[in-house]
Amino acid sequence: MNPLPGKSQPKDYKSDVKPVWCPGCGDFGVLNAITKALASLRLPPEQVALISGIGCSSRVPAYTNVYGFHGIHGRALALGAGLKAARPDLHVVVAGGDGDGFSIGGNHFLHACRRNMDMTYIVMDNEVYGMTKGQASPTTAPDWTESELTPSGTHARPFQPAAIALAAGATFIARAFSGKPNLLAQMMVLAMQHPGFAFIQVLSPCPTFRPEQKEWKNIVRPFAVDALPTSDPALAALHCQRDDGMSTGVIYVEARPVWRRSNMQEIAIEDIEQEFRL
Amino acid sequence: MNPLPGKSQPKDYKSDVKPVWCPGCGDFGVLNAITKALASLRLPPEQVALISGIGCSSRVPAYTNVYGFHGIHGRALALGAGLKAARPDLHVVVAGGDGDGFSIGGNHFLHACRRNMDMTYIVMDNEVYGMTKGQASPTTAPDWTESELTPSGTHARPFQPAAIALAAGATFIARAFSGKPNLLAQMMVLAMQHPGFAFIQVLSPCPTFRPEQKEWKNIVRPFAVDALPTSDPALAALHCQRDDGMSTGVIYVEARPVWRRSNMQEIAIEDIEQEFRL
Amino acid sequence: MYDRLMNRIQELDSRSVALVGSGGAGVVTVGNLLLEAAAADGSYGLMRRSAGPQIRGGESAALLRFADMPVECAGDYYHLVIAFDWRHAERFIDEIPLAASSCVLHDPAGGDVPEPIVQSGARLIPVEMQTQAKEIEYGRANMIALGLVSSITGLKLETISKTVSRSLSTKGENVVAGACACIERGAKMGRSLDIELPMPIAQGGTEDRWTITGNQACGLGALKGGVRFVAGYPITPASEMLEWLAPRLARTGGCLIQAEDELASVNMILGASYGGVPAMTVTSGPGMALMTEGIGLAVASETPIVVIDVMRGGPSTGIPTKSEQTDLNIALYGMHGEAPHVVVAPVSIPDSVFTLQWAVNLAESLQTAVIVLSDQLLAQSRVIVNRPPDIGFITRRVTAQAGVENYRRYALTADGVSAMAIPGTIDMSYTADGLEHDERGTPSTGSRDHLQQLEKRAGKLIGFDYGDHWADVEGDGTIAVVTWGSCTGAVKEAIRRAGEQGVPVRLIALRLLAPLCTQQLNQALEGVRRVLVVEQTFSRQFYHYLRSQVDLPKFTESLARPGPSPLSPGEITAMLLVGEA
Amino acid sequence: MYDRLMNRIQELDSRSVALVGSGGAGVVTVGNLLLEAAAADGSYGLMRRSAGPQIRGGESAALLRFADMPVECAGDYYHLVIAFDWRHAERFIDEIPLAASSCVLHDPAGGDVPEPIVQSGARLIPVEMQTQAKEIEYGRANMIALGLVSSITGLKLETISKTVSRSLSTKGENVVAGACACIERGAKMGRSLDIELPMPIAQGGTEDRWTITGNQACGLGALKGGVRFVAGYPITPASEMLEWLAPRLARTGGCLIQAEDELASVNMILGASYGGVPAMTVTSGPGMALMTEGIGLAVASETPIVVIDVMRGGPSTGIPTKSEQTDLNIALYGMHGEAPHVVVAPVSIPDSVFTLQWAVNLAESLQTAVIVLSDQLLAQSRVIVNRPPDIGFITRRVTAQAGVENYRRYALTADGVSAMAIPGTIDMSYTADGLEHDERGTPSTGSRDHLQQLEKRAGKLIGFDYGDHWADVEGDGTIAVVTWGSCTGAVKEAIRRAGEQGVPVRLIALRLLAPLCTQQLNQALEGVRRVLVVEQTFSRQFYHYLRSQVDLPKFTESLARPGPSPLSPGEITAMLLVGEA
Ligand SMILES: Cc1ncc(C[n+]2csc(CCOP(=O)(O)OP(=O)(O)O)c2C)c(N)n1
Ligand SMILES: Cc1ncc(C[n+]2csc(CCOP(=O)(O)OP(=O)(O)O)c2C)c(N)n1
Ligand code: SF4
Ligand code: SF4
Ligand SMILES: [Mg+2]
Ligand SMILES: [Mg+2]
Repeated sequence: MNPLPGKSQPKDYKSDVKPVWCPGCGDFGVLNAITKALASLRLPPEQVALISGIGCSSRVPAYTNVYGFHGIHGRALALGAGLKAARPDLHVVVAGGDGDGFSIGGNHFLHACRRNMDMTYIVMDNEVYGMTKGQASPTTAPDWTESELTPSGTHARPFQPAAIALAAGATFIARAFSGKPNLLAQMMVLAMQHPGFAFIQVLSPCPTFRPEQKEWKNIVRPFAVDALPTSDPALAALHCQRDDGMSTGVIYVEARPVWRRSNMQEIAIEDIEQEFRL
Repeated sequence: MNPLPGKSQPKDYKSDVKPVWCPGCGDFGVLNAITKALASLRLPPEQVALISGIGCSSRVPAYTNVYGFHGIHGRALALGAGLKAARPDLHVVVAGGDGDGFSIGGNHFLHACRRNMDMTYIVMDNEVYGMTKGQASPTTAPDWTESELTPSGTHARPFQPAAIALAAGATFIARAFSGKPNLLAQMMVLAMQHPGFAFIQVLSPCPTFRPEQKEWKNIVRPFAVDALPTSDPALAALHCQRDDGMSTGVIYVEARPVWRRSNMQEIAIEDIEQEFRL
Repeated sequence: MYDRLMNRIQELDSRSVALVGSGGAGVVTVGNLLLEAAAADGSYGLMRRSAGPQIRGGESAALLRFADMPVECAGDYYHLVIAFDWRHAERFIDEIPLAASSCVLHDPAGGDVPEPIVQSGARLIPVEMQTQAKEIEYGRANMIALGLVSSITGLKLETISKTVSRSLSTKGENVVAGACACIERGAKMGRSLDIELPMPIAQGGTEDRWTITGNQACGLGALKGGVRFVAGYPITPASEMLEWLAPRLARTGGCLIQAEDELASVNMILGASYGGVPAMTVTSGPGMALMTEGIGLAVASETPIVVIDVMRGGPSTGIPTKSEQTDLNIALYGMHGEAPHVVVAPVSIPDSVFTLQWAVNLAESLQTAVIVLSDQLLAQSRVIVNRPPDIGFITRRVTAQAGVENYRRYALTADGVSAMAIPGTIDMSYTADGLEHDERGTPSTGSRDHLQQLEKRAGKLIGFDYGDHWADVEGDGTIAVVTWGSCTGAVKEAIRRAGEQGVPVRLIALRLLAPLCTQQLNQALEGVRRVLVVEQTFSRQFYHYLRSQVDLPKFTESLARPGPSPLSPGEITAMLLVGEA
Repeated sequence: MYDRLMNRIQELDSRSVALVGSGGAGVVTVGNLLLEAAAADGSYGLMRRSAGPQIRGGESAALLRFADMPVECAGDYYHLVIAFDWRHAERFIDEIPLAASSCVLHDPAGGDVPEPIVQSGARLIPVEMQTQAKEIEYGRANMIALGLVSSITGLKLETISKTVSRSLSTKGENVVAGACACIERGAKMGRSLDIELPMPIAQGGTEDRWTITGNQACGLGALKGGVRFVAGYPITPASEMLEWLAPRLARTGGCLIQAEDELASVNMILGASYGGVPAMTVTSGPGMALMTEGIGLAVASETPIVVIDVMRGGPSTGIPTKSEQTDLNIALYGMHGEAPHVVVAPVSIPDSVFTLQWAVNLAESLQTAVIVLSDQLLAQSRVIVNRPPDIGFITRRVTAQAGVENYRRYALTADGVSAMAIPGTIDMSYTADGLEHDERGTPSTGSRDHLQQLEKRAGKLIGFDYGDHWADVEGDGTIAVVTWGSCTGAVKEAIRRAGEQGVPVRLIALRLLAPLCTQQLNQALEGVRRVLVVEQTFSRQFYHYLRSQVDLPKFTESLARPGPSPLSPGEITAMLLVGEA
């Protein structure tokens, strides 16, 4: 990846498409942070691909001027993995929502963590399905009864993104808050620089369907432990479990070989055809 | 569940269908253990449902004489969840392979753990796709190169069933070996008695495609820690991480409310129709 | 543009009103209030919603039509348009056809009137709604609009106020008072405008009338049919049905699970149904695509399930908020292998109650998968209708009783249906299987077992007596329209109008799409020399499907248009009259 | 049972040999060795595999046919059967038709000869293979059988020994020696049997002959077409193609990923193709069902992909090891919404090379999804053929170069194909989308954008020049057979035989199934008074598909049978001759 030679401003990474997001949506902050991070890394826009699924948050690619693919619900990580495997020269960033990534897309999340391809995954977690008008997501508290679909709550333990990522084998795990786009941008820079699968759970409020999340700005705080980030999975697991999910910071960083294509000696197709001769 | 009044022998739970399994397949031991566990619990066969996906291991329901559903690849847990939700009176056991459960079925595994329905999930882990003739599964070591599909290995960290189950919220987690059907049967009894989602990873060798697994009988041993089983997730995570995956025993037991249907006051459909009147 | 047509084609005596606006203008709220108030005054009506992609504050339109008889489709054009603003007008302007006689009341604060509207020749009347509302405490422009419409259409102010007070009661007294003041102000403004568009009022009392959406009607039909387990994953425009069902299932001894995805949904209902509980899932196109493997398992394992696909614009994510009939192909043919199953579609919103009840009945009786095709137009529209008749289907699944010797779950029987042992039945355990199997259910790769079971699964559907329900067949004459689903309403009106022009036309609106009742269809087409096939697709899916199975008359035409605008009765009438009258 | 037919229908001068056995009898090994040895001696041949459900030790059959010209299908019956044992014979007996002139060599240790075999009237000859093998160190019964066949068919012992030594060399000298001893013993036994079935030997040298399976041929065609990225998930009978491709992609600058499931597979190849690398996935029915949502995304986002469906018995998990053409419907119609795409099918094993190369070319040229339908019969059969001709398609994706002003990814163009900017191209970034969009790619719910893009996506396929490749059209006369895929071989032979009986028949074997070249098809059918549509399905999927789009002659018949037995040339010939000769 060659950094841009000249100017590099966040606005250079924005497109002229107007977001469909509601006023006050946390995703604006994430969009800002993405453009800030790209600018600070001086990445040429044409060498970056931003891949997403379906959901309010998944709309983000079109709002940037990097290459984008707004795919189908839940499959962003697979789309991104295929792109990265075929085009290792590109910088691949995958983004989406908690429903997209942890509900329908949960399996790809597990296997992306295992595979440890060199890419960044940003989940805008608002503990709700915004796009479909306010149903519970995997990260929703079990006693949230605002959706008629789950009138007495989900009866299920909330999905713990960081803990699952850790158990599945992600090599960079962080939590951030969209209300602090500068901090978030810094974290994204670290994630994009990390060789391997870097996962950032961004708490990104949905004022429309979770108005109480407007309070998040008063609740989130950095992890109160010096030990983090750690490369000790046991320690990371411990802190994930002890936390209420509202502490932010880089939690875990591991140096593990990144996924790479098999390197075999090249031969011509004519040589392959020889095997069929009698 | 009313235990059977009279006799209850393992053979009472066997059907007359001859398994398609290869000689020496570990799944014979699992089948034996299942029938032993059911006999020891004296469960009436008609109150038990054994649900599976597709794979050698998933063939197990037809070899028992409980109610069975041999579904499609990767969806056994969803099938089982629907049955349990609709028929809470039944004893639901879901069984299958590592490919079925952790590859294509990974997402349902995550959400079954979260949901904590009162059922038992048995995965016959042979670190390979047996049915499709020997490809790598999620639990296969990354440097296993016996499959032409992954000629230089999978390049991916093996899936850690117990650690993932723990992070996802399973409330009973154990590892066992099919070569010890009595021990396995005892563990199954505990799992079936556990109120909530109980998961047993059974190391079940595939002598056909992983002949080296014949050695497992010399390698597996009980967890060498008194601390297990624990109800402390941090401790369980620690032991999962430190272990090489070959220690057996119950790892984690948690008392968390099991999933239940919403209990709302019953009304008649005629009453519901009132809401449409002008 | 429709005026020329109108000279010949008498429209139903109806009033069409379009409310458009963006940015939380409250267009849908006004639409609903208007519908309710008109209903209370004695009108029948229908309200369609057309929304943009935004979650909040996007452009949207509430498109209403009132008449003195049940309304089953939009009219050819709108008599009255009230526009709060014109943002993103290009996205829905095609959905609001106008005539030169139309009136467009637009707030000058909402920007310039778009060119196509100006071109239509409609009367443009600037009306300050925004500024007027600001003068009133808790005032909102949409309530000014409600007042405007009420005076123009002659709705009773009293009814309007009552409706508004009831509906806004939870928002507090101040809001209600502000709304009522706005309505009065708007009514006054309306009276000064010299537009008259009196509401058609129907005879008789309103006691037996319902107000219901298609999504609710499907949900109700499913409940009445006996569904007691639903698993689903949210998706527009189907989520509302799940949301309607969830608390109501909980109150009728049933249960709804929000699944992690559609693969889980369809497999969960398979599990529930295997357990003996009639089960259903609800989705739209993208979810349908994920369910076909599970539907194939239902067919192969002979496990009854009902799958509702509330269609939206496709392909892929497509246009989630708008209507189309383009999932017909996947519903008919979307399974791999030979997977004979049933596909039904309601022909109107109230018919959704019946069709769903029937669908559950068919699934249970035939032990197969039944796919129900609804669409955004039916699902998210709200109608004032006569209470749908109560057709008491007795849902009957043939179950095996304890004590049968040598039980064969997939026994070959005369009608192809074999008794299903429900878990809990003593000594009757078996393993259901999606692998090909013999009569006992034991997997088999033999060609004889395969052929026998293929014949069993197909034969039970072909041999079944679907009675008269396979289609709504009406009228006679030598011209016939064959149609289905949400197109039926417009077709019916077109047929009525053609009849008024002396051209009698038969209606054949299929409710049972698969298996196609070819014999009955041929019979219904007897004596017909000309057929018009009407559908809302691009590639004429329905027309090609009919061709694939039936020899249609030589003079068969296809009228197909993709979404999002529904087909209008006028364009269908025009097509019917060409060369005839 | 075929004897009566045989009196009239002259079979191709060929030898059909069936090897059956269970429990690791090594049936497939012998089959392969026999095929290779016969090829070395100058015969053409084909070997089909029929396996049971077991992973190891289940019953299986190797079904071979040899001739002095390329063999494209099984014969009407088997001349020679060698049975090691009869376990689970009921599962495959229907797949091995016999004539009274057939010889069945069976090991008495393998149990009683099943009734249907006895009934066939074939000559039953008990031959001790098991006991003989035991007498030889490292002896195996299957090698005794190989010796038997070689002497009966007159294969050169020298060739056999060479073939066996090469193929077993890795197993050690003792094994090779044991095998050779067994072969000699078997040959001696064979000579004493007084059965003669000399192998037909073809003219000319064997230098330009290949031995290849359908799975390999597809893989090779894809490589030649330019595919450099494959993602796939194992599934019978497609896994072998993935296994063949994985190391070869790694050696040709490409890459294969074993995905976590089929949902991932199809989305991974979408990502790779979006990145500019021609990409493909391979699956069978159940996986196909999981891929249709992704295929719809390829269509909507205009991202080229190739999807191979190696069909097996359905529905649901069905019969994984056996063949059928019943995924035609899902391939044609399995996507939700309007998702026009391309469906092709090779008409023979060697044609798979060409068809795949063409498929990649079409996907890239048309920026759409191309589905390739192979089946177990083509995929897992191995043939001796002439080296397939090298047709040098230049794969061409229209890409956008840097510096285009106001780039519109989905611009409306004359041919419907618009330039695709590949990531890395400076200043041309855009966002691909599965939502309906305008020319730039920005999501749009407007009806005009929708219609324009629907027309673009459908129009580019309709307007394309598919040249002569749409079908193999041969012969003339007033009868035509329309067929596709693996049925083509048997149809060709039937047509040859009918011709020999004085009944000329045209062949129309479609390679391009969708879009259907209706004009070319009508042209090919000109002057035809009778059409026979041949396919291996239950519900006549292909026949109904043709009907849906083309007016077939009144006298159109359908010959359809589900799997697992392939249609035989004899039954097709019989159908052709009825009332004709
Ligand atoms: C296969 C499929 N199922 C369901 C949907 C409907 N759908 C669209 S977005 C969405 C959830 C969005 O939630 P999340 O990912 O959290 O994003 P948010 O809108 O909250 O940012 C769903 C269920 C779909 N588009 N496709
Ligand atoms: C949708 C789908 N994809 C792929 C397959 C093919 N398939 C059958 S079993 C199997 C894997 C079996 O592995 P595992 O679950 O570990 O079971 P085992 O055979 O090892 O016991 C696969 C990939 C299928 N049946 N369905
Ligand atoms: S619904 Fe919520 S997540 Fe979606 S745009 Fe609005 S605020 Fe953001
Ligand atoms: S292939 Fe392996 S897992 Fe399958 S039956 Fe044989 S030994 Fe068991
Ligand atoms: Mg969300
Ligand atoms: Mg396995």
